Amino acid sequence: MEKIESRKKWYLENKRTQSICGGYAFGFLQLILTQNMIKKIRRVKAASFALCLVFFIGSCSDQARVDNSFVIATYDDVKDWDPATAFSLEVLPMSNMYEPLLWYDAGTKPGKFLPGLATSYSKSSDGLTWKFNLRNDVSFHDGTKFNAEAVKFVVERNKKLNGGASYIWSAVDQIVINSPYQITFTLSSPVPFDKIVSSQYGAWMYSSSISDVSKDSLLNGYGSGTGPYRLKKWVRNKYILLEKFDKYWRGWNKGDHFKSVIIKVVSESSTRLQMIDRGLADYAILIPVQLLKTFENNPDVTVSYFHSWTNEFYLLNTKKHPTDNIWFRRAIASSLDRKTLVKHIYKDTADEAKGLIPQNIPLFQEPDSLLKFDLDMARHYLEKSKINLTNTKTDFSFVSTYEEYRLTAFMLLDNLRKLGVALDLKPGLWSTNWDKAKKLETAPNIISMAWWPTVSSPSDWFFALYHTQENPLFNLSHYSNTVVDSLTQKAWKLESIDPGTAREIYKELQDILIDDCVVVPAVDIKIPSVRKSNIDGFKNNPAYSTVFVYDLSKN
Amino acid sequence: MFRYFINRLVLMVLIMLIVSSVTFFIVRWLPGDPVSLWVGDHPTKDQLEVARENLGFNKPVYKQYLSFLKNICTLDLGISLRTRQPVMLELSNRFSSTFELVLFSMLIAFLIGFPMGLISALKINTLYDYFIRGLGYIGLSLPVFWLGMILQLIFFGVLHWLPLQGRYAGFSFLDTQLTFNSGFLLIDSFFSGEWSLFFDGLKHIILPALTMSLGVLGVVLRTTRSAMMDTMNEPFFKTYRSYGFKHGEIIRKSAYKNTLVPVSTVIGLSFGLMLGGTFLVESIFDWPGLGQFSVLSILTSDFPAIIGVTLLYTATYVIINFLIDIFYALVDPRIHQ
Amino acid sequence: MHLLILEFINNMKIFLQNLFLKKSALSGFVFLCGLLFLSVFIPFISPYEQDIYGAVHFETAGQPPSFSHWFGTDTAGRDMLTITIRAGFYSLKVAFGVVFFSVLIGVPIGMFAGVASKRIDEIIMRITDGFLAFPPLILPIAITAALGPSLNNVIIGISISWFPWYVRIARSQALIISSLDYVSISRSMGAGKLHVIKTHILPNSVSPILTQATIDAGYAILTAAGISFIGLGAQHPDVEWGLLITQSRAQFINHWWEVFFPGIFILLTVASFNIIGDELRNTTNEKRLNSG
Amino acid sequence: MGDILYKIKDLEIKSCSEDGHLVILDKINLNIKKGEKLGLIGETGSGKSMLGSALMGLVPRGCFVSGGAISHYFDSFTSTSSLRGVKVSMISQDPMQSLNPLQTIETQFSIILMKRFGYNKNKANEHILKWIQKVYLHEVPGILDRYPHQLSGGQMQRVMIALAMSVDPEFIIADEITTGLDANIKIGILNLLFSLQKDLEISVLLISHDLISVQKYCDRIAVLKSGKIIEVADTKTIINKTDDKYTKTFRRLPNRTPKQKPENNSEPILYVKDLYKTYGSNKDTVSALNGVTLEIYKGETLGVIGESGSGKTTLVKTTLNILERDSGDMILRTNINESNLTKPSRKIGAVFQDSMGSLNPRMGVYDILREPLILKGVKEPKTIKTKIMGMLDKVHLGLSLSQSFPYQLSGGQRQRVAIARALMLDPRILILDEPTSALDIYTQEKILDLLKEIQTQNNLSFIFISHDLGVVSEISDRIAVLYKGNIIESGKTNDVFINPSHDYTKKLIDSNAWMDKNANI
Repeated sequence: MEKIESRKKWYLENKRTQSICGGYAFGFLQLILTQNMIKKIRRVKAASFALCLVFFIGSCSDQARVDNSFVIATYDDVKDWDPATAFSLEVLPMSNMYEPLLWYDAGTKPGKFLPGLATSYSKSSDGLTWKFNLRNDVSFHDGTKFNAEAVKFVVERNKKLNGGASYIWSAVDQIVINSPYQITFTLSSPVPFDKIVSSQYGAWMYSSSISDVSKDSLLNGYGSGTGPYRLKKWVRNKYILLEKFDKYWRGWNKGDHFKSVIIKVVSESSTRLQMIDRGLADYAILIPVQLLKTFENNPDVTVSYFHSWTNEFYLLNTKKHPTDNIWFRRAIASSLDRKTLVKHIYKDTADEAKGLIPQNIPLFQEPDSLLKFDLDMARHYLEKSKINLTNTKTDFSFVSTYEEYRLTAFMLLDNLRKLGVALDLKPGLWSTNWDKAKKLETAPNIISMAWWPTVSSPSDWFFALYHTQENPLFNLSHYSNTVVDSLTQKAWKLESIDPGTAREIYKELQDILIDDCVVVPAVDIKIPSVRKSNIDGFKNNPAYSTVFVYDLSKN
Repeated sequence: MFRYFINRLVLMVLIMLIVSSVTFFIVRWLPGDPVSLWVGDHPTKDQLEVARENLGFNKPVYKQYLSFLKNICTLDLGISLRTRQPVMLELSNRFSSTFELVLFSMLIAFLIGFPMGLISALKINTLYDYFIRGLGYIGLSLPVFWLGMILQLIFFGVLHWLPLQGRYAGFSFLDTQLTFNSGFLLIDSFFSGEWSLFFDGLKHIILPALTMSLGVLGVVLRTTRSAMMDTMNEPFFKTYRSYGFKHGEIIRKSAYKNTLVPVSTVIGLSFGLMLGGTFLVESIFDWPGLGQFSVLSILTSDFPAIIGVTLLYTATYVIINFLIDIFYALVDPRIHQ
Repeated sequence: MHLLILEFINNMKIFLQNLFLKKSALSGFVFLCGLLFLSVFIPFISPYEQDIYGAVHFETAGQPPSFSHWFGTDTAGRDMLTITIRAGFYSLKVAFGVVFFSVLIGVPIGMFAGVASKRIDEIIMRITDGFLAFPPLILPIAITAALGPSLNNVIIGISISWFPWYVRIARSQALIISSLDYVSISRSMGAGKLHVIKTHILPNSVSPILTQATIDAGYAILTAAGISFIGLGAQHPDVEWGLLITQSRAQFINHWWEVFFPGIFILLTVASFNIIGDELRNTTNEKRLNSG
Repeated sequence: MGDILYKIKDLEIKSCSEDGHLVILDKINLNIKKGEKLGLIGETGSGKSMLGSALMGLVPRGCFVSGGAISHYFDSFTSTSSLRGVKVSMISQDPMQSLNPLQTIETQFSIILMKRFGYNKNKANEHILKWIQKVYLHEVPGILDRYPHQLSGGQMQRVMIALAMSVDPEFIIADEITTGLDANIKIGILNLLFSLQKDLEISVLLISHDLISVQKYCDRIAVLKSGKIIEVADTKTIINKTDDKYTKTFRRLPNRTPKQKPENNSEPILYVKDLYKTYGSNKDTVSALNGVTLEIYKGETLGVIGESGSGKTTLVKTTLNILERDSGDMILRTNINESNLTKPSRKIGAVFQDSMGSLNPRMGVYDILREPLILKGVKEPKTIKTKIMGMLDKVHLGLSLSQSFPYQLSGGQRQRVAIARALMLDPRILILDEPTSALDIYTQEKILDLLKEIQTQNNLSFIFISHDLGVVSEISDRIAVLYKGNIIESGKTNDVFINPSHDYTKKLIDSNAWMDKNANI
């Protein structure tokens, strides 16, 4: 970093003198011109031409990038720096600043747990007591040592704050420190604790120095974890600068690591794409599918699609006319043509949904009775529903900023129109749609949803989306079925003890929900990763929607 | 003169009051519950309750209105629900970017519009005059957002000369130390010698400024033309002509003052039009200004932000008109009484 | 009341006579009539009439202008020519709707303010100033968002934020005319305020209001397109020029035709309204001159 | 008489508008001699101002010289445009509009002098001061740094004269310099112009429509009628021996003696007792009427003479009760009762000047006449039709006119419709505010005859208000002179005319020279 500093200082000094005399010259020229400007229009034309010339020459010398830094262009800024409660885009910087006790590698089938800050772990037969052996050679960015004490502090603080994803620790009953580097958790119920500990939200280990940091500094830039990079500078809505943490316990000798990570906020997707094209960024996030087409044949930009645990589906409101009628719901379910979706709308950047949960999530098993696209069948269902179609109004609320949702809505509207069903589209931003869907009187009949797990287990879908809730948060189809509730609890508890039966139960759950036709599955999203071709070391791990810069290197 | 100044001021405050109350109540009808915006993506129920509590949305409306008025006097516009920053902070750093864009567009609009209006007034009913009036018509009926997209299409899509959107290229802003920080990117970078940032900023501002100024060009053209024609038909023109003065001389020596009055109305009018235009142009060009901020706030029914930005817009609008009235009074002695 | 209708017909007669004199105004008028006629009958003429009601053909999506699709197709495969022309119908509906409501609300208030006592006049004027202090686009957008996005709400939104202009015009007309001799004489013969408005002020202010209305019709289309562009105006399957342009924003760099044609139609329609409005303003001035 | 300054040889000027070319000046032949005082008189619209502008080479936009030529004999100058402001200067009609309202007198004066003589700032100021003294404006405090709107009409015209003289031209064109000015100021301006003219031996072209003031100052007069010069002769011949009918009318020698009404001392039908009316908000109020008292007797015409700004419009509106008066009462005596009017009464009708404002342009004649009946509440169409037709007859208008619109009628016809409308409600009193001033002399006479006829038929009483002494004296039995909001004199017509007591009335009569004793008529 020092080299960059000195070069900049020199560059600055002479630049200021350069600009001042430039300013004078320009002013002087302006003065002569205005005097006889009125008489001679010709001279003005000459001056303005000269100005344009200077302007174009000046713009060709683009700003060369400071080397050996990995630049990520993202679409929005971080909202909350407290690792306990951060629950959205913060994953990107935090996954490079903090580390969990265990990593979950979902890239291979079935997923397995890799040691993180815990070298090994064991669980009791009844799945209630878990013992972790921790590494003894790790220290936080602020210098404090990492030990069992720190882990206990993190879990207890998360439980107390009860913000963001900290509800995942709710099953923890008691924490016992056996020795400085060994810790035992006793749970109130046999939940798969290894999955919780390796979650991408709320499971980062951070230094206890967070307690003496004031509340608002948490709001404007704080970070002290054990990860490879530490927070150097954050300018709100502009960029985050992470630099190498020299005393990182894994060391820096495995190949040509990046010295710093820059996460830049560029809200417009086409500009993010342009930055990669012109070498100003190495990695871009959330690029709409349509724009990717322009980079198909560009050698120095690689676009690859990773399987992810995000799926998109449409919840049907089971309490509001006309979707309270099961046959009407089945008619809608069989009017969604998933093949056209994948082929024309998502243009092969997504797989056809096989069930209610993503097909490549562990413990997934395909349900047997998913409704196929068949308009005649749909017409048959409509007759059975015995609903007078002329004056019924079905409203469909979807997120207006996604092109894929809009085109799907168009397709659904066209198919239903052929059946005589009038669909009333209500595009809006997610927060407005979601708020309306929660209250029954303002809820739409159909609402677009995308979901990804906090903890890498299918139960996340069933708990959040289909579990009975009096005033629903995400159960936007206002569905309640005691059988589904009990089966979900059962499967969740069996996951770590008896994964086989858990898989069976999850399949049975999907079949029940399909029979009740509460949801119309659409696609499982493949996340496009757009990056410079000369960087390798990318590994596809759907459990973490981020990029681990430590593993990357420039070839 | 002083009394005129005072009751104009009182009028201004009165209008600001009316505007703020009207916005306050319209905003209450906006769909969507503001609290959900505040809490973020996956909150739990009690988090929602806590947020509603400290944001004060559970109090009856008139109480909220009273506290709202009290806050306005202390310029505390509350916290934006979407970005969780104080609205005042959000507005201040966005105001400079919008103001810079509007001033730049004003410059272009007047550099092109004023001379053309002048020439078309001097050479009445020639081909040139018809061409300019035609341009005026097109200018008046241009949909600003469509024009922006067409310019993007030409200059970014086909010619690749200018960037598509944004206020400065991704990277260049990172390592520059701006010695001169007035919020105006172009001026700061110019005086602190950041040539690449300056040219980059210039390249980024060209398209949005061109869109905005073409939108207003029609108005500038027509008003300058009619202003010049009116001044030339003033009776005192005939007197000066009878003393051997030519058109140009009369305007330069005496009639320039008369043209200033209608021209200042054009400035006020086009400023207002441009403020309206920022809504659309800023969302097309992703310009981090007030227009984009207000559109987003309205879509997400972010109450404090909407009220704040509306007040700021109206304040600027009213102050501009106020300054123009004062300018009238200074130029035209007849208005004194 | 018959006087008012008579006056309106008479005004239309003069309006048409003058139009045929001036070439430019005639072209504007012909364009608007053509657009209205075509947009009403396009469902029966065009082979792709189902596109208007929401039909989508993804296999033919995003094709440039060709023989089968003169204006090409949009991202959902709909024929741009058919939906752009049909969108004309909705835009004209907005134009006339806004003008109708603004005049309906604004003119009576303005007339009343012009004739009423100084104090009432002052109050009305201050409230209109309050309304007009809003920068151009904020009020319509806020009202439309509050009422919920739909084309009819756009009409209501724009009318509410624009009727103060008509209050001003009507008031100034009322003040000018009530200062004229024939109103003094009629008042000296015992005419009340209502009679004066009905027989003298309204018939004489038809042309200035008509002129402003024609020009405002053009601006209403522009504002409505802007509001739809933000997403608060017309919703699919309705077709409106602003909506068509917004829907093409994701791909407009590669699909120029999706953006170009709706925009051109907005430009031509608004320009026709402006041209006709200007001719009207010139003729009314002349008429007032030669008869004054 | 010295050599010739200008020789105008069959000059022709046309104006081009949409509907073809309009001839403004047709075959003008006129020579202007050096040091001569030439008068040019003609009705408004006869093209006399156009001739003035043509001499300056300043034909207004939209008109062009289609024939003939103007040749001038100033020594070394070639084109007429180079003469302007050096050898020739002009004083135009409306003094308040002649200078830029946004600049002070001094700046504009010095701009012109600097261009003319190339003076620097203070040399020009010196020159200005000299000329301001010459036009007796030096006692006006701070005259130089005032704006045009801060001076009165008379003062501004003096400034324009000073300006015109200061460039020491050889020829001055004075185009209608006194119209719109008050009578007593008018004489002052002309005396000043011609006294300066005598000292500097400049030749002057005085353009006016008022023969009386022209014949006092000019030695030769040219008469212009709709674009043609019908007569050029020295003043004596024009005044006495000419036989051309058109020129005669200028002198308005009414041979009608005022009719003497038998004295009737019964109660006045309308008694207006000290009427007060002020305008303006609290601080700066303008008192339009302060204590006006008038009596109007049955079947009699009261003539009220008032110049612009004397408060006559306010008087009309307050008597009609469409304008609220501050104080004073208005007693109307009809045969049955006696009431103090506060609301407009149908007993008082009104006819205004008809500058196109007294008839609603959007209403046909039938509707105009129908309106009073509707207000009265007459319902069924038959009686309305007969009443209207009868009234059209009464005012000698063809029944076919009932369908036409005001702009299709001539000035006289429009005024007849206005009179008919006033009579629809059978009023007892008619208030006539300048009914004939906008008409040409022929129609004026016809309308006055109609009014007299109606007066005798319906035994109406008139209040005839005008600034034109000739017309007022002809029709009214008694006269009241209104000056700055109060009646300074009233009495029988002859008494007031023969020995006016107030000196303002003397000046008024003198400037109209109707019965000027020293004129050798």
